[in-house]
Amino acid sequence: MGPWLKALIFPGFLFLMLVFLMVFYVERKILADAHLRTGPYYVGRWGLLQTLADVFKLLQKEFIIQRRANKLLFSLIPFVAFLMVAILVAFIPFSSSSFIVSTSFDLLIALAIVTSMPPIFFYAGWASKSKYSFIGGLRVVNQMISGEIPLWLSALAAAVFYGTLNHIEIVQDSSWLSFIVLLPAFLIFITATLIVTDRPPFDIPEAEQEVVYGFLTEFGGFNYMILVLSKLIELFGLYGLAVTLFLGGFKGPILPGIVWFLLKIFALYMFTFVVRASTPRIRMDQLLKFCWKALTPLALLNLAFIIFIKMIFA
Amino acid sequence: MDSIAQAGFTFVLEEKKEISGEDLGLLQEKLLQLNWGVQHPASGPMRLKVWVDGDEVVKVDPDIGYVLRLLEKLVEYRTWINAIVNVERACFMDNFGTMTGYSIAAEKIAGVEVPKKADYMRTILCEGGRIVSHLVGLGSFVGVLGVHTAMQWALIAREKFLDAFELYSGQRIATASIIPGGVRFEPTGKFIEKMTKAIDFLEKEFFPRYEEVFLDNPTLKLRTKGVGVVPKEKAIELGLAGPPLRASGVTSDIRKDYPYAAYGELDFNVVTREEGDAYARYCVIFEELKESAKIIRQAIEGFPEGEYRTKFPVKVPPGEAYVNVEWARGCFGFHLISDGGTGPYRLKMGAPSFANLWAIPEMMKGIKLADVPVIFASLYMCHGDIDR
Amino acid sequence: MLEEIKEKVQSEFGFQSEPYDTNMLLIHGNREKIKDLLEFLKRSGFNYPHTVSVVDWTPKGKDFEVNYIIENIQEKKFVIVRVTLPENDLTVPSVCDIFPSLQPHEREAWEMFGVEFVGNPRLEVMLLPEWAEGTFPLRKSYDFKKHRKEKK
Amino acid sequence: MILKFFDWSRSNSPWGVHFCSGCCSLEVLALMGPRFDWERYGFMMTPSPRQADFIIVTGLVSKKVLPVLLRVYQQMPEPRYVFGMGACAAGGGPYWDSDFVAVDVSQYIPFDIFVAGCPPNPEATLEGFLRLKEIILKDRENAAKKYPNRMEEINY
Amino acid sequence: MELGSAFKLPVEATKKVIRVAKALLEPKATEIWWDKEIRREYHYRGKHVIKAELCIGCSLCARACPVNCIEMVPTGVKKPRAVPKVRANECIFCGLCEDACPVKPEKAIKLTDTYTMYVEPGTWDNLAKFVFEPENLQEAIEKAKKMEEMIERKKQEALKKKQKAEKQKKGEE
Repeated sequence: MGPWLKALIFPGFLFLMLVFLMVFYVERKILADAHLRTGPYYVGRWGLLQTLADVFKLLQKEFIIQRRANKLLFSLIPFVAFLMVAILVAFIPFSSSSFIVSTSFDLLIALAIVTSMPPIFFYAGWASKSKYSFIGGLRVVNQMISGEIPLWLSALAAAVFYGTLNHIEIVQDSSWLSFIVLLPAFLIFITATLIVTDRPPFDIPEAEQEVVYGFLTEFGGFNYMILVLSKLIELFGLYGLAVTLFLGGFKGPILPGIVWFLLKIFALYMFTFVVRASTPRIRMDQLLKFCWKALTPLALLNLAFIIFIKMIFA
Repeated sequence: MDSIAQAGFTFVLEEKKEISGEDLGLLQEKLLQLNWGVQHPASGPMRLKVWVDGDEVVKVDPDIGYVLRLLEKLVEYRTWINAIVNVERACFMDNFGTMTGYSIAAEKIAGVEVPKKADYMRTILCEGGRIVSHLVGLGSFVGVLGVHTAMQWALIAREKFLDAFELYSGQRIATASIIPGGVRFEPTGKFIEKMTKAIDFLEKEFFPRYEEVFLDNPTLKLRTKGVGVVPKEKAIELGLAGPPLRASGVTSDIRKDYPYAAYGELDFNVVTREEGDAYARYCVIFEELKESAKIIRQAIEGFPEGEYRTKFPVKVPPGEAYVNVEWARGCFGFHLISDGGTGPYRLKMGAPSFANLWAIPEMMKGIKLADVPVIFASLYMCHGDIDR
Repeated sequence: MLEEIKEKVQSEFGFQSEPYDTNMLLIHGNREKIKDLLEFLKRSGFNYPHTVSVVDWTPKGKDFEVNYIIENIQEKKFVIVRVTLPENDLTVPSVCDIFPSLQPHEREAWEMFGVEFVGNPRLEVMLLPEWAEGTFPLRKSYDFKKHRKEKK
Repeated sequence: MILKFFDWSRSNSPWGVHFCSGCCSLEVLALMGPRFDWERYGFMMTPSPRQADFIIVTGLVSKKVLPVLLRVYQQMPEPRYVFGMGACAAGGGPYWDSDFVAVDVSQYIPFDIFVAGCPPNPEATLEGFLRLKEIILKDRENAAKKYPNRMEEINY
Repeated sequence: MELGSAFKLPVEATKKVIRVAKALLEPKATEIWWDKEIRREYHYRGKHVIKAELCIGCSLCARACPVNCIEMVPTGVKKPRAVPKVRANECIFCGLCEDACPVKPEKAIKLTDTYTMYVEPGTWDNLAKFVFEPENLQEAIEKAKKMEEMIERKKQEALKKKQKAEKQKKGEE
């Protein structure tokens, strides 16, 4: 397969779409299970086609731009956001052969893309000229920046341990020992991921009961779908990174690499959804304290620890 | 005039602020006025005007009246019996409490003695209504923190009680089952059985499951402890009612202080907390559920035989009565006046949620925006009750 | 407890009072001394006001009544202070500096009956829609059925 | 064929706006709960009207909330539907003689379906929602467009 | 936030997460209600059943109705002079009309015990058609007419008899 075909079909666009239909479905189903109810059931077999119906319904909706909104930004931002996070996925190796791009600075580029997301979401909130959107946008910037530092530091720990930035080399070097050594870094990385992608319990920018939907409030129809999709892809990309860096990527006995990769991501997703069903949202100032006073020092300590271990083994 | 000074703060009028040149949108506003409601996922049909400076709340002003029906006036056009239809719609969460209060007031004026069985039945129904209402209260409190699981678990238990009410009266929530002169329907063994089953479910399945996850939850405590603290003296001064008042350490419960229906013969405790914060209010609601379950068990055990309803006269002699009942949301006062006609001359409903609502501007000064829904939900108000 | 209050009210203010229900006392006050009376009551432990209830007796040929319902939350006793107002002069001094929590109740009573509480800082429309300001819907002269017929 | 698929998708994922103006919203809550679980059919609540497909007139609509209701209705994007619920929405219910209640809401906002009761049971409501799905499936042109915009001409 | 609680909090929260994860395996509470045809066994306030042949036209139900949704439709016969018609879109199913009905032992206006729902694709023009009308009204009217005729015939017969008797008396005199 050429890289263009790859970008379009297998680890690329179509595959991503399929995965996200499933992720939406699984999220609703697992939340429903935690609530002791059935969840989507009658649309398709076991409700499997539910999200497909949702997506195609959103395609048909009227496209509303608020009178005061910045029309160019408002209609452009979702596509920009989608493009950015799609680039993020391009650097993730789903198996030893199925990846779109592989350079010697994989990890750096992926993290750089994650870092450049907050202004986009801020502009999404700002352009819609709604008060709630605006506050949501401000909160996104605040939260993501404070979450990205532990994210970088814990990812750096892995990079220092393996001594490379190339994803495939990292996966091939990984072993049980590396998993154990990198376990603290992994935990920090997952927490930081939840913060950066504002998943519960850190879903402060889009807190339904405080700021309605945050920067998503004014978006409807197709625009809304793409924005939500890009947020989900960001989470998928970061989980892909976590699997690659800490959980051994596509490595695993018997089954092919891609299956192992997806299984590991699925386990992480399960964890996310159950957390959503059980942990209340925390406040902005508490989150900032948690990030700057607990998570960042821990990540620094962890980095020092990794460097120490590296010194011993080297 | 560019700005208005009100209550010590200066607010810039929105219309005057179109500055010439480049439109920077909301970036140039110092104080944002958020309309928290009428269409807002956590507000219900009311509006809180919240002025925020960044993430901090400067001032809050409630704007109510969005479910105004003027029940007090409507009751004047009804007869003594069918006024209950309007009285129970003061709030649907616990409609038995309001019906009981109105009926007791009407009976006091008319001089009608209610049979004992009706008293016990009223007690059971009132406590059932309290449980039903508190369950939704618990769920919505955790719901404003972004977790819907608590609400869904509470709804499972709620349905069991609604089933029992339906078996008794024929409707799930609009039961119209307590009238002046007793209760409307004969309480059957089937109803008692169903009620017992519902309480069994509540005590054996719901409480352990819920307690383990959502009462002792560290994140929940982090969010709600120390939020919206009202000390004891302040609570009395602000005129808080019901669970928020008891959470501030004031032992006030109409069921204990001025026993009505069959409460005088039953044994129960008044739940109080000393902290007076949002978490204490939440705990009081949860503990009261347990007390209510206890009361229903006792009332079922001591259920007497006899008539369930006496005749209520069509025309009631002139007179007036003031009756308080401990409703789910606090003390509900009925000032009922008769002029000798076929219906009430005037009914004043002293609503607890109305009193709680006007504590909000005082309580929400200088908090974070994220605490607004927490305090709002912890005060445990019902919009139908505020506006009437 | 209530007996003491009864005697003191009789001797200090000259107000008649009668037992109303069990645990309740009804004091017939007047508007000149209402603030002093409520201050006295607050000093003697009645510190938890419930509500303000206005009754319109005009079709019966009588006047308006304003009832302040106040509870003693420690000793569990109630007191109802009743002030009678003629229809053409519906003003009464506001007590919201003594009981701040009565302020919204007074506001509601003003909105629904037109009883003006002199000194209340916020006599604005609260519950009614803005176009209905000044209709005083809870008065007996405001008839829902009449309005309905007029519209049709 | 494609049109049919689009119809199917529209009817199978109706999202409602979270606007409660009366007591019937309690029964909608029960419908969202585990026992009646409307998510089985793909129903969902959204906090913002921009993403919604239908609005529920939950019983009582007072005259103060009526302009808000119509405004929320206008903020919804185009294929939009209205679910009338309870006696108050169609005849005033227990508040039929109150001057401050909009007695017949169907005068202002075009109902697609109406469920009787005060409040209607979750079963009846669910039946109503299933009928709404059928209506959405047939209604490619969006019948709501036929009704005039009455926002400007509310006279009390 | 102290460092100690920063460690403890995630651990505690994780415990709760595990507890909720257990709920994934517990039985669901969702009921598929249409499998059983009628969910209620007993005492449900369903739709109105009005029996015209029992009704005596006293209009007590219309007076007892708190929402004024019962309209007395004149029948054209003397007894019952009018029968109730319920406007279902306004009715709140409180059952007070049933309580007020003086007919014994079977009430002329009654709410069904079984579960019946009432759903209508309704807009402003067809809500007015949404009514519960009395059962077998025409038959009842005809019956009543026949009864009235019978009664009148009997009355006339009685009158004739009286007149005859009077005549006879007069004749005797």
